[in-house]
Amino acid sequence: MKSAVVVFPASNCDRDAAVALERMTGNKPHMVWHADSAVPDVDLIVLPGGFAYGDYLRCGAMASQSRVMRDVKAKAEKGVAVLGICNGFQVLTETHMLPGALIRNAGLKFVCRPVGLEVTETQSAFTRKYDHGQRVVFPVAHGEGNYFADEETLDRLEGEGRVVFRYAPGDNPNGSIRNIAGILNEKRNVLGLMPHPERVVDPLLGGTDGRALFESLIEALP
Amino acid sequence: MKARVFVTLKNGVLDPQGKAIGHALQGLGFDGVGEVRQGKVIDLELAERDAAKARACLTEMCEKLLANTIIEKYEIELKG
Amino acid sequence: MKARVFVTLKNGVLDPQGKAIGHALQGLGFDGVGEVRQGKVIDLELAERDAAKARACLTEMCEKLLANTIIEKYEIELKG
Amino acid sequence: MITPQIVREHGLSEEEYARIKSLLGREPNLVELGVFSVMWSEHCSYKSTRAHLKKLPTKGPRVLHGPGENAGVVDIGDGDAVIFKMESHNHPSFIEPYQGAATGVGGIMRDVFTMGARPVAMMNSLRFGEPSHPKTRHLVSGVVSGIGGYGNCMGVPTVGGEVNFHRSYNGNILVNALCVGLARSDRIFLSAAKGAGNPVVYVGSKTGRDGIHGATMASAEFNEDSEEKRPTVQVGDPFTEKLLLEACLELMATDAIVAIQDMGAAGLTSSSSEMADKGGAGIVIDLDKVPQRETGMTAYDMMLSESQERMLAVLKPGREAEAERIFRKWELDFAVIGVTTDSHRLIVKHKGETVADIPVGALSEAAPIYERPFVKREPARGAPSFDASRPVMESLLKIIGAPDMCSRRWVWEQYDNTVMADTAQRPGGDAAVVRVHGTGKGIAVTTDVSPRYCKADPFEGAKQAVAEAWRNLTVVGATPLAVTDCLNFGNPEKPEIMGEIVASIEGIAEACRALAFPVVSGNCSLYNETQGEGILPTPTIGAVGLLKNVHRMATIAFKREGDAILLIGKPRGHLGQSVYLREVEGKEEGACPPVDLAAEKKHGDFVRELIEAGRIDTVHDVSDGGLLVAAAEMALAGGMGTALSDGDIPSFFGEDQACYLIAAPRAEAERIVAGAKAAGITASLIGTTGGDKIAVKGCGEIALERLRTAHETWFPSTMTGEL
Ligand SMILES: Nc1ncnc2c1ncn2[C@@H]1O[C@H](COP(=O)(O)OP(=O)(O)O)[C@@H](O)[C@H]1O
Ligand SMILES: [Mg+2]
Repeated sequence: MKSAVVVFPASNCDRDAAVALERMTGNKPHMVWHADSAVPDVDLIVLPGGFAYGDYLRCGAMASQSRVMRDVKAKAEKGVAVLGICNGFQVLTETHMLPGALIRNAGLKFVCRPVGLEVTETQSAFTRKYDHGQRVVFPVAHGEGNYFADEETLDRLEGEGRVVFRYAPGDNPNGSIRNIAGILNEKRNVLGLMPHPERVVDPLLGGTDGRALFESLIEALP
Repeated sequence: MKARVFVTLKNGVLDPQGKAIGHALQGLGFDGVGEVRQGKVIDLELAERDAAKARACLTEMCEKLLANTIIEKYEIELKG
Repeated sequence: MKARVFVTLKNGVLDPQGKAIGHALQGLGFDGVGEVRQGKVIDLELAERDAAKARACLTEMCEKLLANTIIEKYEIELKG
Repeated sequence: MITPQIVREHGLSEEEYARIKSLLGREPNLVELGVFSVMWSEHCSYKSTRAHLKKLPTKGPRVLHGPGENAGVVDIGDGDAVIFKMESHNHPSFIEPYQGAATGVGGIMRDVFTMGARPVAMMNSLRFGEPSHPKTRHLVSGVVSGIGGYGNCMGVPTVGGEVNFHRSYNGNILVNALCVGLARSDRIFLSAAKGAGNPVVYVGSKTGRDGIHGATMASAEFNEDSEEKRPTVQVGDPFTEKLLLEACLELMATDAIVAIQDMGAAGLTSSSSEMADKGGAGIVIDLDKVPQRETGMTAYDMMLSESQERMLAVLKPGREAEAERIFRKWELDFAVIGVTTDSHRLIVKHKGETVADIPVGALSEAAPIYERPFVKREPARGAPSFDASRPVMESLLKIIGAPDMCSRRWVWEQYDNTVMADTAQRPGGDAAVVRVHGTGKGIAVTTDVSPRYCKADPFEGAKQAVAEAWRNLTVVGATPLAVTDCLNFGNPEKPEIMGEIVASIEGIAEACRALAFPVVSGNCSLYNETQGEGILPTPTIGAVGLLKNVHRMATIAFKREGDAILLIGKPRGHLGQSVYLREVEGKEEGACPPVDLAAEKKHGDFVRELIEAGRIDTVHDVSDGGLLVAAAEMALAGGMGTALSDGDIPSFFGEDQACYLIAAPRAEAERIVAGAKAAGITASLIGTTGGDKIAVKGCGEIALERLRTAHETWFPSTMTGEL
């Protein structure tokens, strides 16, 4: 599987994502600068966590206007898989590649801790190696991860099996509506999620629950 | 020309910050405070001198960047 | 009564957000954008019906909570 | 005209002013006076402490650069080096907690990455006033979110620290931030601007009128718009700093740099004059070239501005374009603002005129040094009385939920502590551990000091702080490497305070020497006083250790049911100045626990070898709160109870030094006891792990969940509703 990681000014999980990708796939991903006009031909594009443009104005807002995002969008339309983690998820909603918005955490504070998640959809290239309903633990680290969308959109997301990760009951760290932690686009090739799977592929760091996500991609995107 | 843009949350969108401010005000003993909502105000200096053109340009800025129209609405105020 | 409070950075205080927004607008091809400053707008509903009293109360709220008067200044607008 | 009034406003004494005149051979102008005032300030010149700081041991086989550079550098083998320093941002944080703490974090990071290191871990040591003081919650909330706001955006994990409350900090909080970075030992960047004719470049943010020293009155006459009294608070821009970090590291990968230094306190003034001084060179700066945020800035404003996120570099001639390309790519300001010379003078030009012309030595070695008079107070003595009939388990519950002892989860969950994907040990243990990226090595970090001990006995208390830091590194399995200190005290012009400073430095020196634990960087923050009331003496110790194999790391959490619990060391039940005495008896009395440095070393080395050999993985040192509290912390961390043998109040709550608790399978534990005996170390089996409660023979029991509720409740419930 060939992959690329987009680097925005003040992305800060770009290296983490690259290390996890290399560890899981055996290949170094391409690092793509936000001002580049195109992403190389790859099977997976990762928009990493961080504070692109300082998270000023709104998280992901300025990054969504980056030059490279036009190509990311075009490639996604052609079916290339896109994974937005944390800040990357915020960029995807700001680009309207995913519906809804991520607003300030209900507790108003940045929150960094491991959270329990449920894998609520396994019919996807990102989660096929998980069991339906499986409980996993990924860390979150964000100040604005409170997922919001109108009722109609939410019903659609749920009806179409596009809510892939939910916070386990009682473990919602940010007030996300319907406990939503990660969603797919209509074509199911774009996933955005707030928790960090790339921080749980190495047992030294407190867990390996994120591995199956990368294993799913490797299997789905040969 | 100077312009001021207000970006506020649409009705129905949860505003945790506004809610917290309301709470805190009550906690400080300010009674009779109803709903509180927080938004952004962006002050800009523009080279443009024509009001209509400036307004059109600001609208485009709002749509493209300054507001996320899924959750936010905006108002534009020109200040001569 | 409805009130709107503007909280903005004092002159001379660095506004990283405003700076970044200005930069981004230029990047999007909006020429002629000069200084950009970002502030907060807080909309409140008050039970108070007397304008003078409301203003006094809002001033106190600003001093105590809404504005960080070390770096921010505020303006109060009553909306009948 | 410089009037005595203006001199006073610049914090300079009459004698100091006379000295300036004689060094210059004339009267200074206002710009020059400003330059002298900041360079001769306590903060920059260490004029009260310099003579005493010489007593600290600063050398060791692994030390590559000790104090004097922007941060200390220690060799960790394989061509890797760890670079670290701790710094205070106390006063700004009291004025504006969010920005004060945020810019404190930004400042210490620049000190570390200016040397070529990528920051990999942050810590913060915080002291606040009484929880009930009207300002405390606001300060806690602002400081913590400021630290998180800056550090999180930088993408550097904040992995630990300390938080304490005491009324002596009501008017003077302490915010000490520690940054640890990693570099290649052959790619360390220094600040000596050697050679003449090299371009001096300014990079980062534009210069504004931020933080211009209290001398606002004097500068006002130069201001074009002096109507609005300008705030002197600096606002941090972590986004720009992140770009600055990446751009600097990119430039450092070339060989274009001769010298580089961040603009910290006293900004352009200190960076330019210090670089010239260290390089034995001179420097000419043209202020018209300095990127400016505001119009109408004066030379005085620019030289004294403390705008953040700026660096000054001296390049090899001809490398400007290459450097500029890198900084432009990162969308940062870049300007060649001057050149090095062989004149040994700092020459500043503005609008075609020379506005300052000062021999650089006048700002450094000719700066005043004071042998301030000091008296060493008699240490507090005696073993205070206590009520022996108090129920032990109730006291445990009270202590575990006390403001100084309860869980700091509320704090550390606001910090991204796992970004960079190398955090092997998160906050909550004795020391944090981050892996050296791409290797199997680990770096352990801790900050420690018990100001109540230092108040009782500055010398012994300072020794204790070093010993505790050394222990906290040891118990995770790290070999302690070196120390950075942050000496927070009151007014050094008072002989008693100066006595505390001197005794503390001597205590640190003695402990560091005995433990082969050199001091490689540090910082002094004096005048922490309000209305004549000083803070508790607070010599914070930050320290770093090395794990050769990060997979052989110990944590405090109980891991297996049925493990035997071992106590290493021989407690005497020292209750003086203990948490028990304060929380349960309501007294702050007695002698602080004495530190036997030989025992520390012996016991610690013994424990570390067991960890390194893979024989044990569960260790905690006995510190605040004593043995029973330590055991309870291990139980809470592991979610597993324990049954302990009997004892009395002093043995459960005494804060004796050089003691450790270990949990290990019984057979291993017995071997360890035997090994300890052979080594002349006291080791005793005092209990077993398992179950869901803490049971103490003869004292009753308490459910772990009850203890957990007490431990986790105080912080969040105290802080709710604080914006
Ligand atoms: N300001 C802080 N930021 C992050 N972590 C903190 C802070 N204060 C305390 N902690 C963490 O809480 C734990 C307990 O701290 P402390 O009681 O000072 O430990 P010790 O007694 O071992 O020095 C440690 O892991 C420490 O790193
Ligand atoms: Mg400890």
